[in-house]
Amino acid sequence: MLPESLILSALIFVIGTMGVIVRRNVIIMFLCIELQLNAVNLTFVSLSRYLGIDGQVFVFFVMTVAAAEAAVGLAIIISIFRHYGSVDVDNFRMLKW
Amino acid sequence: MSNINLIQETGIGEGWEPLLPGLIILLPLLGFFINGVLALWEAKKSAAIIREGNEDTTAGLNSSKAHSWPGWIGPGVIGVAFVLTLINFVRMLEGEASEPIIREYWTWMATGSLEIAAAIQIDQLAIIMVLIITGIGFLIHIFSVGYMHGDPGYPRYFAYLNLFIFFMLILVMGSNYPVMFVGWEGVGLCSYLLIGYWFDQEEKASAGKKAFIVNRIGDFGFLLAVFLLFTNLGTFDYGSIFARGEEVFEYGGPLVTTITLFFLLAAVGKSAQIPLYIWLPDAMAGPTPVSALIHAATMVTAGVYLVARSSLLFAMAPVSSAIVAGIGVFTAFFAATIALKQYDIKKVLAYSTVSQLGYMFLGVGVGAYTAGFFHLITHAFFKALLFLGAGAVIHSMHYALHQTHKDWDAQDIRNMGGLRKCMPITWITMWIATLAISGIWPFAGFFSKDEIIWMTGSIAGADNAPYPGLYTVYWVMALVTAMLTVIYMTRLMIMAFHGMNRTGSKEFGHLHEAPKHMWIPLVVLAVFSVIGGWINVSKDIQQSFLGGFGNIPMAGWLHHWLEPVTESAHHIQEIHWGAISHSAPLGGGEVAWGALSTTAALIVLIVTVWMVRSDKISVATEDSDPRGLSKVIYNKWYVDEFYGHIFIRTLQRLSKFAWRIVDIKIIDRSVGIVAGGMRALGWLASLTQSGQVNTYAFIFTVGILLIFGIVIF
Amino acid sequence: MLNFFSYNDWILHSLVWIPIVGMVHVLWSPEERAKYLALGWSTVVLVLSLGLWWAYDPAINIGGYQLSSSHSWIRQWGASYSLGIDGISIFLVLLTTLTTPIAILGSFNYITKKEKSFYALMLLLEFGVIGVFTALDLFLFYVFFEMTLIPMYFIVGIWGGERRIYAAVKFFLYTAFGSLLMLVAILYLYLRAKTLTGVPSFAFIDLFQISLSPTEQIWLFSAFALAFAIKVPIFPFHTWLPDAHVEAPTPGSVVLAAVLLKMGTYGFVRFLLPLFPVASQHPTVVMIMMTLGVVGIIYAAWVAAVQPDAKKLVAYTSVAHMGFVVIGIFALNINGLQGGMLVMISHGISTGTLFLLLGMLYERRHTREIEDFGGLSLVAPWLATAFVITALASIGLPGTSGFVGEFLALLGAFESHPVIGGLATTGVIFAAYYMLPMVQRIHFNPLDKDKNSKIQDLSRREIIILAPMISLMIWIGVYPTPFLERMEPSVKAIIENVEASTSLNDSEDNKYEIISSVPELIIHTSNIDDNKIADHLNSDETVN
Amino acid sequence: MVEILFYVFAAIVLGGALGVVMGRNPITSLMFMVTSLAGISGIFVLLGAHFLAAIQIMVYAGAIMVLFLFVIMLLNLGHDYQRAVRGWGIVVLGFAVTGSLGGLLAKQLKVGSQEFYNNPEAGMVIDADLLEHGAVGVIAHPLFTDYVVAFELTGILLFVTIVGAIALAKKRV
Repeated sequence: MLPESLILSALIFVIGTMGVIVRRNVIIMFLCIELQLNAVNLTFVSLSRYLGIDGQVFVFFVMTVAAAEAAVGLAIIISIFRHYGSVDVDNFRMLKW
Repeated sequence: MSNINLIQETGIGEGWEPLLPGLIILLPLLGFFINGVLALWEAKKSAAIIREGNEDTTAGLNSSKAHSWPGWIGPGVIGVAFVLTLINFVRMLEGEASEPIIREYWTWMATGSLEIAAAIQIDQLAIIMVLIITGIGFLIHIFSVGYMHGDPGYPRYFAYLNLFIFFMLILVMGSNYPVMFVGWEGVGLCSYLLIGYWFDQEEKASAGKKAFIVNRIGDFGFLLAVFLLFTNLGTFDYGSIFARGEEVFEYGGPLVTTITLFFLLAAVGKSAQIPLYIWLPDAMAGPTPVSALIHAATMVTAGVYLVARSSLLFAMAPVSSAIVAGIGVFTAFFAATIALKQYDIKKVLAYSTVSQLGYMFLGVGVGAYTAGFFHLITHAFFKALLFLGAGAVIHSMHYALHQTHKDWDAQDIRNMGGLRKCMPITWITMWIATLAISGIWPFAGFFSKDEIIWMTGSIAGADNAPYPGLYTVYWVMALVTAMLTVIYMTRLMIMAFHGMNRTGSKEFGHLHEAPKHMWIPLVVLAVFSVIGGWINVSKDIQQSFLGGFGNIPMAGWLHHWLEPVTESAHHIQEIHWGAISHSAPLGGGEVAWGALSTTAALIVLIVTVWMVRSDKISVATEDSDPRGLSKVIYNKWYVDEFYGHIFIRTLQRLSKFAWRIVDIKIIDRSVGIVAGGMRALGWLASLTQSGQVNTYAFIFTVGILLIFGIVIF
Repeated sequence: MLNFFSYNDWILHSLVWIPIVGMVHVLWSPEERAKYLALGWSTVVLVLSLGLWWAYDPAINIGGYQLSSSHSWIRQWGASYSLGIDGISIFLVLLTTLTTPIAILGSFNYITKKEKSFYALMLLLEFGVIGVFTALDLFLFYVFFEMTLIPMYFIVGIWGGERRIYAAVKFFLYTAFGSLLMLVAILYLYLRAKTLTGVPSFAFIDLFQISLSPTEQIWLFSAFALAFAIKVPIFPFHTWLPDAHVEAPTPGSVVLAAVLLKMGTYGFVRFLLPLFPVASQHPTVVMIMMTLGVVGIIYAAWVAAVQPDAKKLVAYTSVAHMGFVVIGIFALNINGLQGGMLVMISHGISTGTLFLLLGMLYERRHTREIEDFGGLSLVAPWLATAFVITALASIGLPGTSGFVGEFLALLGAFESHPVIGGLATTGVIFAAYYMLPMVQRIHFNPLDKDKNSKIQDLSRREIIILAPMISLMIWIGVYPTPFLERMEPSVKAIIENVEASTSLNDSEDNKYEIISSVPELIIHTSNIDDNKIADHLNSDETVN
Repeated sequence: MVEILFYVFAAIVLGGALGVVMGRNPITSLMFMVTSLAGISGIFVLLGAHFLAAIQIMVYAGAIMVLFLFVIMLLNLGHDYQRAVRGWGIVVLGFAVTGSLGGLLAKQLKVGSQEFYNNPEAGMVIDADLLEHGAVGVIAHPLFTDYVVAFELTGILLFVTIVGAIALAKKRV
């Protein structure tokens, strides 16, 4: 079951990456990032069966960080939306210069 | 630490004990400091008045202490210095010493490989120069008390004048070339300050600047000559250079020739010879006593002093010597022609000075160092007298024109005429000087100028003289120039002092004789202009009727006196040139030619008097412009314009080119191009920064892929 | 007396760090007291530094460093905090400690905004410059060398003229570019030394011991030389200087001219000659440096002569003066090097004073164009007198500081390369050609502009600023021996070292060989003191 | 049995993930995301991480996703049917890059996991622990001993996040 779950995690990660690259809606991009995090979580968990419980602890931390990230990220999105009236990433190009 | 011992009077002189030689130098410096402080104080007060908008800056200042003290301090310190010098001179005469006295005060510069002492040297050459500087300087200071009275910058004037004396003394008393250079540049500085004394008039300030810059060209030569001496001899001291010069340098070799040519450049700059004479006529912008002191009697003769001081080197370089003589005689002739057509009384005298300096150069150039130096002495007397006389005339003219508010040029001789009636003392003393400069027996100029011309002629006839034909030409030119001298001086005297007065009837009443301060120096100088020449009457002349059949007491004294300084040079010359001839190129002895030249000069004088008097002279404002050759000569052969076009304009164009093209367009722009290239690269890199998160994520992924690939494969 | 306070032990550290203390104090104090505090602290530094004059004894430890101390800083890299002075750096330290309070006092009226930051930066600058001149560790030197850029950048960029940003950026980038190349060379040198000795060290004394192949020397020399040439600046790297000077506020110009430029020439003397003796002697290298020096002298004089802006004119004269320093140094003889050192000192004093004077004129008239002045001698005679004296010192009139240095530098150059020396001597003509017309057009000529006739003469504060500078000019001109004799042993040691290297590096065999004092060296690297340095030098000599 | 369950969950996860990427409306994507998370939680159970599986459902699917939902509703993005992707060029490039990345990852993970796969004792320790301490205890023990500092830091992080989120989302522009 280990190789299968690892390959599954790789696939999820790749799909998440693809989403980040191609989507324009910032919320969906965010979801894709969560997807990538989950792929990593899956890897941790599946390897933890062989390497010890530490992997699961890390997953715990990853989730916490993901929660924090989601909270802050969404707050930023809200404030951006207030400013531009849109969540399309094409609007956020202020950092170009 | 080396010890500073400012007035160190230890050490035993050879045969005589000098009395406070350092004080001679220090006194003028002291005067400079006191007058300088007074001048600053004074200037501050007048500046405050100007700031308040008051035009008349002299108001209320004349009576202040600052205005009466400099008149005492300035001449006072020089007078004391002169007395000290006299005491030393007498001691030296009694001591019969031949070795120079050297006093080292402190180490000026010392590195691992050289040591230059701040030291003075008193020898026969120096003491005579010091006597002239302090003596004539003292007289001119006294004259200035009257001449400059009422000028707002009175204390400043005396400060500069004292500073000049200080530097001039350093120049002649220094015991090595660098110390001499201190004086050399220092006098240039004072000349700059004094020419531009009335600095708020642009042409006067510019004249000072011109003098300084032209002098700096000479200084460049001085430095190079000194560097060459040091690299070959390892020392700057006169003593060691002249002691070892003969072994180190080869007679007529390229090295010594180069050194002497660089020294010549220095001398040419300082003594206003071709091609660097152009600053001297402009220097007449300064107050007239300054012209008398700096631009006639002392500073401009520094070049002659330099050649005389370095006589050994020049004697070893016949080519350089010939060039010195050539420059001298050609300048003498050239300047004399210009003097013929000038109307400004000071300009005439200025060109006359250039011309007479040319004679001195001729003298030292033909190896007659004593004769050249002798002419320096006599010239100091009569030219100082001429300038001071001119100063008295200008003073008087200025006063008269000022009284009636006539804006005529106070210095133009066409505006004068008939002044002898109002200024008899000036008139007589100036005639004495004129006769002296014209070389008429028994005035001072006769003996000195005649000796130079005679020596030139006899060198041409020497056994192994290097260029006999050339020296013959020099001799002829010198004779012709002597006649030109008579013409322009007589013309000046007749136009200024004789005939009808042209100043105007109202003004004529205001013309007056100079005050006591001013005419006493004139009289003293007049006396010396008569007897000054008797110190070096040559043996032949002394025995003849021209020397009163042996009755002139001091025959050949100067020659004998200067022997310690010049004998090695004479010795070298004798070895290589052989005995000099006792007859001129056209035959005839010294006495015959002396008598002939005096007679000729007298004849020319009388003819000139007759011609000038028969001329109708119109005042400057009504005079027609000169035409033809007169115009060329009046405009000084257009040399200034020529220089202006060739050198100054070229230099300015080069400078502008260097700035506008090289600096801004080439260097700065290429720096700009490098910077621009960097900016372009940055712009290219910034293209990847689209600002789109997706793109960044994509590039990020590519990066991961690359790293991953590298790790795996 | 000095020893009683164990002055020698603490003085250099105090000189470096007191400005920092002062800076903190200034920053913590109210705005209106900033200038007085800055003046006070820099004066404290000046007064303390005067003791160096006696503390430095040229007769002992010839060719080595004195008052030196060393503390390990970054042990892993071998970087140490070592300070010390010798006959070369002592005068530059003194020049810095003198110039800073004078510049601060000179900026009282000029600086009107953000005073606190300004004076803090001035003290920071003093810290950096003193550090540069006292550092005995290449790493420390580099840190200080770069650090001086920061305060100067802000001083020009905040308190400068209209194009201040352009000038500040140009100044910064130009000099930073050069010093980055130097950093590469320093690292190479360090690694080379590390492989040879096995001990990491940046100390001068260790780096001087390693012998490099001629090719290495040429490359490293080029990198160092470029960095210093930009700093000096040598033609054709000089174009940042006029811009920086023109835009900088008066005190900035003063410090820039008086001490910052000296860091470049100091680098030449301190590093190029001892580290790369073979390259320094290489005929082509010498020829290039001398030619650039001469071109700088003549070219800068020409360019200066046609400047309409007085400050720019003086800036270009700096380039010309620095040309004298360069030809003096690369004459590679004692006269030249001593002359170069003295030109550095005298240029610091005279050009610094000229900038002060121009600043005073600017405060009065708010213009720098020469055309706008004229006849100032009438209304401001004291100012004019000071100006004329300073200008004359700047063009090297005998009896002033400029002459002695130029004379010796030219003499040295003439001794080794007569043609170059001769060409450089024309600089004395051109010096008059650029300086006198400016003096005339500002201070002489008719007083024909109304604004000029209201100009005030020197205030008491300005007299206090100018008096010591002018006295120094005259002193050095008349009696330079105390200066010359203090620098002589160090200069001599450098020249002898350069000359000795010819024999050392000629044979190919010992190209990469470390000379035999290495074992000793390893022991002492972490703790340098005078005697041991002397030992090094002695053993060095015996090997040679 | 376990294998079959794994493949069922894997299919749910992959389908959900594809739905997230391909959904045109944020709500759709979100719902697919929840599905996907639930699948992952099932796989966690199969892998013996019972506690994490529970957390995954409660915190991830339950809290974080609801937060997303709130935001979408707050901003009223539910009707936002934009063109989904920014251009076919980037899609193709994205496929190329992510495809090769995925291939490499999969290959590497498979190769790397071989030695564990062949390990007969695989999972024994964890299972034993699980029996001994229970699902919570097995993770709680390291969390409060070895990783206690990190755990506390997480708390601080969350606190800071709260402050930050409030500050950011506050209406002040």
